[in-house]
Amino acid sequence: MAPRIGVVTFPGSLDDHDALRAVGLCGAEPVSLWHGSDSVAGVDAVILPGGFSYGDYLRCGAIAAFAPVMTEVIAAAEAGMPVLGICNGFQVLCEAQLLPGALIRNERQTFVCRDQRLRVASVDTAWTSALTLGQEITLVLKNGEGRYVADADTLDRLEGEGRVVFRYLDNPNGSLSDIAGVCNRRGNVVGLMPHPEHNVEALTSPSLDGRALFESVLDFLTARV
Amino acid sequence: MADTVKNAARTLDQPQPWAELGLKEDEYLRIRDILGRRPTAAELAMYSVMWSEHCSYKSSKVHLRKFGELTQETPVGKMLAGIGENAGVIDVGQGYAVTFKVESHNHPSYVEPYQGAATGVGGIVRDILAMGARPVAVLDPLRFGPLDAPDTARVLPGVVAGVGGYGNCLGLPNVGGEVVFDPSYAGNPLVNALCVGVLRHEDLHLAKATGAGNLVILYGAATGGDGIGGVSVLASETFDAASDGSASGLGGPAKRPSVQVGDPFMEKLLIECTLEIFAARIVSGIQDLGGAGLSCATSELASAGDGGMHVNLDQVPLRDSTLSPEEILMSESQERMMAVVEPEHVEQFLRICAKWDVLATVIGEVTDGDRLTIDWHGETVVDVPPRTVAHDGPVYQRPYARPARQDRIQADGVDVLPRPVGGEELAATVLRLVASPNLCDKSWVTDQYDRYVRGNSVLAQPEDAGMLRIDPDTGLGVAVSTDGNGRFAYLDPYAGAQLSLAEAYRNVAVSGAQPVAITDCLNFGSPEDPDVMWQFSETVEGLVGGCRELGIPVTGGNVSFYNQTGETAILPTPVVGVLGVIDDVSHRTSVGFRRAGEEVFLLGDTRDELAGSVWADVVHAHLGGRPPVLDLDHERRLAELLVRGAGRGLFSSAHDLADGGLIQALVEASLRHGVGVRVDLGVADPFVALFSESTGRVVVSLPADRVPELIELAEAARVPVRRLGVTGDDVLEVEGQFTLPLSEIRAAWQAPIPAAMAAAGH
Amino acid sequence: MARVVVDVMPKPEILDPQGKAVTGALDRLGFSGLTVRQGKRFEVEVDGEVTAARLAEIRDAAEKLLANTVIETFDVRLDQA
Amino acid sequence: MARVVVDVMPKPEILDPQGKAVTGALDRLGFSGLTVRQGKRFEVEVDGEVTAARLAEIRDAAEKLLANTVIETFDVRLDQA
Ligand SMILES: Nc1ncnc2c1ncn2[C@@H]1O[C@H](COP(=O)(O)OP(=O)(O)O)[C@@H](O)[C@H]1O
Ligand SMILES: [Mg+2]
Repeated sequence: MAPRIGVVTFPGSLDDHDALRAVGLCGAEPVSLWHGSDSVAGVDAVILPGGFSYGDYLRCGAIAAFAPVMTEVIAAAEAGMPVLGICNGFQVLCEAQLLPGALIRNERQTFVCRDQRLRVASVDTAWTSALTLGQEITLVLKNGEGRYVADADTLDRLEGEGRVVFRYLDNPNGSLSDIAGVCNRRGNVVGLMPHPEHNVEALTSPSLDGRALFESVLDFLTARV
Repeated sequence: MADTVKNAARTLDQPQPWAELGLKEDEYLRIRDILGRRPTAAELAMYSVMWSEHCSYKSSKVHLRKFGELTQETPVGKMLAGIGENAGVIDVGQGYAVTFKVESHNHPSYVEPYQGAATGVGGIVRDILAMGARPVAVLDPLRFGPLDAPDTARVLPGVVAGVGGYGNCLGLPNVGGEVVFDPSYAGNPLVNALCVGVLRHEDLHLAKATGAGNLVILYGAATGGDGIGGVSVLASETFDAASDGSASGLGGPAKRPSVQVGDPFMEKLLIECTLEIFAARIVSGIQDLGGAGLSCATSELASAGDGGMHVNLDQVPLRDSTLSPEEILMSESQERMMAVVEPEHVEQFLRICAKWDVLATVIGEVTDGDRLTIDWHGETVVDVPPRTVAHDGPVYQRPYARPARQDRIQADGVDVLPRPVGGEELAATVLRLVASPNLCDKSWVTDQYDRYVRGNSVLAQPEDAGMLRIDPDTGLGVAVSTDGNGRFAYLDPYAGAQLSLAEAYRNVAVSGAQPVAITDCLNFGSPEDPDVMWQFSETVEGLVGGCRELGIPVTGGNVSFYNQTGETAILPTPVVGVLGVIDDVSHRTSVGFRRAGEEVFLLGDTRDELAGSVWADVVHAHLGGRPPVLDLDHERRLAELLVRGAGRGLFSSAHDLADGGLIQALVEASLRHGVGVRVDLGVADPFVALFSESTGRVVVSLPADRVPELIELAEAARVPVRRLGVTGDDVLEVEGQFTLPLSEIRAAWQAPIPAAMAAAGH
Repeated sequence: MARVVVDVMPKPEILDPQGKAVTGALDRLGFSGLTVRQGKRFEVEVDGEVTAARLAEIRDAAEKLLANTVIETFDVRLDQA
Repeated sequence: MARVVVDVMPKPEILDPQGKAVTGALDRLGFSGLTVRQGKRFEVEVDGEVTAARLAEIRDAAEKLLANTVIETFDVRLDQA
């Protein structure tokens, strides 16, 4: 039986739809999860999708981090379940303190949508094992608040523990150390600003590089079974 | 104490502020005549706002009627809803229907660029939603004053951030639009927004209140004091005086519309909630709240139904408890909708709203009679025949006449203007034109828009048309393009309208889709100026004639008058949106050269047509003469060829020729993927060949072994075809004239907008 | 160095979507009976002394740039801290 | 009704892109010698009396939700006005 991957819909989520499609295209069973639910319906992995949860009011991801479903997601993540936060989902993971640091307004004060080149900086995670270290990939990037910041100690720790997962090749937003994505110590929780779910179909994407993330977690889940 | 109907009947001679509300004396007398007494304050508010130019189309109605004489069928199917509904709906096959409409939000965007543009997007999206459709994309045709004007540095970034801020937050891909600069838009930016929606045939909803006893539910945001009087003021003759007055601190009471602030998050919830309500099949009528707020929604729903309506205004949830009944009726608070629901479905309706955290309140019911009555604090403050409010407003036959200056303008042609001679001068002209505001790279703007969300954007800017996949299994899709050329329209409004129509039509065909219908936004100066009214009337005639010849209907649109600063009107600017249908989006064609060594051909004829061109503007600051000659039959055959070719996968690329002529098309096709081209112009005058803006032309590239197929298709379609050259290398070479490295062209092309915005601190 | 604080708030009659969202979130977190409006706070470090003229200049700057007076009100004051 | 004000500012060591942009814009407008940091101001209308306990509760709300203490500091006080 194909692994079941849940995608949470918060009020204001936008790319939930695309994440569900990407999950299906890559061979897993997509499961839609509702923010107000107090269970994750027995899924094997969870994706927190992009969008503007709660309008991105207050701070991106801040209000969604307290959604009822997040209690379960946090518990599952701490128990080792693969969790991927994409864009707004990354912001939610930081606000929920499953990942360190924060995402603030882009250096160039505007929203930016572009095809972004990245370097894979870690393949030791549940979501990147199908990539190769140092590989250059292109993913869709689109956000207004994607600038990764953390204090110096945290950055040192991330670098020292190999927890920077993706780096920008031409830093679009002023992120510290060109960081586009990071993971938790165990490598099961990954957050990134670019949108792998938009890079799974030739018809609508500039590349198919997003597939590797979904294939990675499928490998991870099937190997574990 | 509110002014009740009883009170009005008792105090027939009480003076009323009809003039301040923008009504003319005869209009006020007609209201008294209809009611057989003086109107109450609330009734006066409703009539004044609904009879404003913006809501009643009183100056344009007699002209717009001509659109109704056109076919109500498209080349692929029936029109399921047409002019008069919130938006037109057309059958696109496989059980799907598509709705699309363009609207203006010009004046508010000048006053407060961010919120004006944002609420412009919000408004058109609700129109589409109200038809029963899921909104799936937006496009934003924009026009500003000169790029280097100080006020452009205020207006442009605000408008762009507003369009993006609202549309991105709704999860609607932005797949096209325009960015045009001209001094005539300096005090009158044009912010038009187009939304596309998709529905199944059976989901079509109309705005009508039927079935006595059915309940009227207001849902979405609470009502505040936003934009009170906005509708009548924003589109009335007082706008100029008012904004000037308040800006300089002079003049009487500031009539500047109070600004509306948008809440895109609320609108996103409203969309999802409404779609779930549609899916549950529990609405019998629905209407969005836009201009004129509750006045419009109640009177339109009631007059389209089979009975009357009764509303209790005390039930309306308020953000500001001090609002008077007339203010509640006129408020333009955003993100609200009104539904008519059978009693047994109300509970489920409210449950779905609660799920999405959307406030919903029963505020009234459909009644047996034929009156719209509204109560406040237990007394009746409105008792009117709803049709008289919504549809029987004044209709004006405004005088119009061809301005005397028109002959002078047309006689002032381009033949006397010095032209570049020799390769070096031509190359310098190319670099100058690609770096001019109207031809340069627009990605500073478009990179602020999400074009990927929902995963169905098959084509988006900088393609000639946006294209969306509708059905993932069959590949059915639609393409949309908007175009408008105010310079051509100024030279000849009839021809200008048709040229805009033809360009949008061609842009859709170039993508591989069959053009099937149009929507339009007519942006003009004051209708009280006979010159402007003539431009308007010619424009409508032009569109009607054009659509008739192309065999496509007008599904709806919008008119924006009073776009003028003092006595000076903007260039007449009809913006035309064309919708196309494609059976399988994988057959789409895009604009960029794909690989080296492919054959490049020009379809269509080139004539010496440079009046109104970008060259005349940029190099000579000249606007005079006659616009290019249009052959709509040729456009139709050209489109047929393009669609057929695309269906067979014939083209590696196709790009239409418009502003800037052949050279600009070659530049754009080359820069797209960094694949250059070498062309041979033969014996033609190289300047004319490169810079003329003759219409009906397209550049295509294709593999050498498929050239015979192209020739055959072109012969069958009777479209002139001429080999230009071959793709390759990273230069653009015009044999015997010049060779320019793509890097040099790219640098010049990319610089202007970022440089202007950086200089202003953006 | 002296510090001037500029507070910018949405006008009372203008919709404040941010404040609305925060109010709702607080309520869901169990903090009830709180209604929030959200604005901006600018802390302006001023080179040199803050004279009355300097303060007037900052007020001018606030009106021109820091606040959008079409929809916001602002308040300028010397920071006591 | 009583009002509590919560000020939230970016920590000094954290980048403040908005403040930096505003500083630059002020300079271009001719307002020189001003360095700006941009934060948020929340005006909280409190139902009922603002007791010490109520204030502590709001401080808790600020820490939990209104500020992200990874990057921001906050200050809660009863509005004197
Ligand atoms: N305001 C805008 N919003 C979105 N797309 C835009 C906007 N302005 C221009 N574009 C896109 O940029 C591309 C080039 O625009 P333009 O030069 O006006 O094209 P054309 O002349 O072919 O109509 C097109 O894809 C157009 O849709
Ligand atoms: Mg075009």
